[in-house]
This record gives sequence, C-alpha cells and structure tokens, in this order.
Amino acid sequence: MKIHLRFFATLCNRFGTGEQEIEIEAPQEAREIFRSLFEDRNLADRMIRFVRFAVNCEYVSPETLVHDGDELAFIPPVSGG
Amino acid sequence: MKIHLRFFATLCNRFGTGEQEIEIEAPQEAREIFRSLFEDRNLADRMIRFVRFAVNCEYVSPETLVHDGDELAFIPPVSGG
Amino acid sequence: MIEVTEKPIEVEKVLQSVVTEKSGGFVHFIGSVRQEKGISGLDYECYPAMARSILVKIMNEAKQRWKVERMAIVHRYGWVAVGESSVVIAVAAEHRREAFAACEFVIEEIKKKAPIWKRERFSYVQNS
Amino acid sequence: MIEVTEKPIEVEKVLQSVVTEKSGGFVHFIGSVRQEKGISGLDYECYPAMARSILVKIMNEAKQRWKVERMAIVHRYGWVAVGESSVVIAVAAEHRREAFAACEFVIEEIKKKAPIWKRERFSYVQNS
Repeated sequence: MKIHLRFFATLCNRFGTGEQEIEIEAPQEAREIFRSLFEDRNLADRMIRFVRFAVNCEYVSPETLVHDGDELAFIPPVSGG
Repeated sequence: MKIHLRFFATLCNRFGTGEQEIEIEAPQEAREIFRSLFEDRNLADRMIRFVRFAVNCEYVSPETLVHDGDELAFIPPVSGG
Repeated sequence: MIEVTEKPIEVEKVLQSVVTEKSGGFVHFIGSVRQEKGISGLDYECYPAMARSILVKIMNEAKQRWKVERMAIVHRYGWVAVGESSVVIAVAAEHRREAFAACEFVIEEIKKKAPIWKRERFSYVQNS
Repeated sequence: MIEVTEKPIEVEKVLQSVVTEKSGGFVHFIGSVRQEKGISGLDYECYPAMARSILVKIMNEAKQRWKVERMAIVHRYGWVAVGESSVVIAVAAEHRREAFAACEFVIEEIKKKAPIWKRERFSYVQNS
C-alpha cells in the first residue's frame, strides 16, 4: 500500500523534503506513520504534540487510519493570514 | 438676543421650515426655547422625550443655556449610516 | 479623512487614503442603499456642519480606545441611488482585532449620533 | 469566490465580487505585509489544495452561523512584497453586525486552520 506524505514549514526543513512516498502493509494510524519517521521516539512524541494531521486535504484525528493511495500531510502550527 | 433655530426631519415637517430666527430677552434653557414653540405644552413635553438638543453643532443637555448668536438645533432620532 | 458630502463617494479613494506600508490590517465598512420594494434610492437629510463635527469626535474617540493608525469616514447625503454608498469607513491598524473593533464602533456611533436622516417614504406620498 | 493564488491579489476585483444591489452592508478585511525591520516582503509557504478546501469549509460555516449574502476569500502565497495583500475577505450582508461577525470569524479561522506558513526569516540566514 502506497501512502503519499507531505511535509511543510519546520517539518519540511526537518526531513529535507516536502514529499515522500512510503509503503505500508496495512492501514495504519496517522500518528504511527509519523512516529515511524523518527529514530528518536521521544523526539517524535514531543513533535506530535504540535503537529496536526490531514488526510486528503482534511484535518483528521491522530488515530485516523490511513489507507492505500491516501495523501497524509503533517501540519505544523500555521501562520497564514 | 438673537438665536438661530434649526429643524430637521419630522420637526422640519412639523414647523414647515428648516430654520428660524428668534429673539429672547436673556439666556434661556434649550428645552424652554423648544417648549415655547408649541401652543400645546403637552405635545411639547411628549416631543421633548425624543428630541436631542445641539448648540453650535454639539450635543448639549436640555437644560443648557442658549446665548446670543447661538445656533440651536433640535435633533429628532437620527437614521444615518 | 473625514467628509460629509452630497457627491457620490469615491469608495476606492477613501479605502486607499488609509493605506501605508506600516499597517498590516485593514477593515472597511461600506453601507449602500439596497434594492427593496422597487425604490430607486433614498434621500438623506443632513445637518452637514454638525455631522462633520460628530464624525471627527467619533474618530477621535475610536483612536483613543483602540490602537489605530489611520482612519477615514465619509458620509453622503442628498439623493443616493440604489447600489450607491451612503457611508464608507476605512480603518488601518497593526492588529486586526483593533481594526474590527474600531470600525464597528464607528458605524454604531454614526447610527446613534450623526445628524443624518433617511427621509421617510411616506412624506413623498403626502406630497404627491 | 474562493482563491488560493501565487499571483498578486486584485483587491478591487475581490471586493466587487460580493456587490449586489440586494446587500446594504459590506465588511472587508485586508491583510498586508507591513514594513518592519527593513524586510522587503514575506514568503508564504502553502499547501494549496488543502488551503482551498479549508477556505471553502470556513466560508460555509460562516454562512451557516450568520445571515450573509455573498462572501469572497482570497489568500496569496509565495513571495509577497511589503505593501501587497496576503489575504482579502469581503462579506456582503443585509445587516452590518452579521457582516462584521462573519468577516472577523473568517480571518480568525484562517489564522487557526489554513495550511499556510510565513517562512521564518532565520531560514534565510541559515541558507546564506
């Protein structure tokens, strides 16, 4: 199953990319996918507190299952307007 | 002593004019000048409840003394904007 | 910019008059004569000298209450056709909440205090 | 009218887009990049597809809460020079209080939810 990841702002800097494709075996929670990107799980847990999740352009809860073909975006605190 | 009176909206209709000069002997309260324009004092008292007074383009209390050369305006409920 | 005028309001000019590069937030209120019951416009009676002085007072009070950088208030009187603006308020501020509060305050105060009257339509019926 | 665009916002066109003769009250909010500390502009990062969908949601919620006749929201991204507008909101309503409430709600919601980021200036320092 292919998931398309999107990184913005500080997360884009952190991961050195704005987009990434990953493969997962089965639908997985958004927050688990986020955690799996970090080697340091403590850092992941700290960052998860201020990151919101969006699947296919809609905000979702961190526990939402992400499915094949979904676009999963990690949204750090916004500052538009 | 000359006082210049200004009437607007319903009061302009009521008195059939927008402006009028009157002569008074001594400085007089704005509300007394207003009352003196009516033969029917009950009507005057009823109208006074919804009329505001302005002397030289500033709102004043009904008891304000009006002096020689002043412009006294009677301001019925406004509806600008 | 404060104006009480019989001429059509040049809306764009009023809005532009508060623009500077130092302000980040702009709030405008525009009141227009709207189409209803087949009227073609409204006639505003006005006591211009006092209206002007009241608008200045309202502006000064708004500037005292909120941190506002620039403000413009223009009110029209006389005949205002449907679709034309009767009042235009523009506020420039560093912070949007102050701009909103000041702009809303100004229109509320105008409605309460400016010596301006929409002429009642029945007065025309009486005259006909 | 909802737009998320890299091009300069045609402010006058956005404001005009909500004008009809049926509305008596118009409230606008314009957010601009303001001059500070010698910057020449700000770079807005954006997730355009999602930003658009969030703006639509915000507009629909505002229309559910207040009696609003027309509304336009345009947000710019990419490089926005000092003095240029980053966001323009226009609301047309029968009653001014609803127009003010809806317009302020929209900008507050945008600030909370739209996936748009002013790029931190230190990122340029790092790159230099």
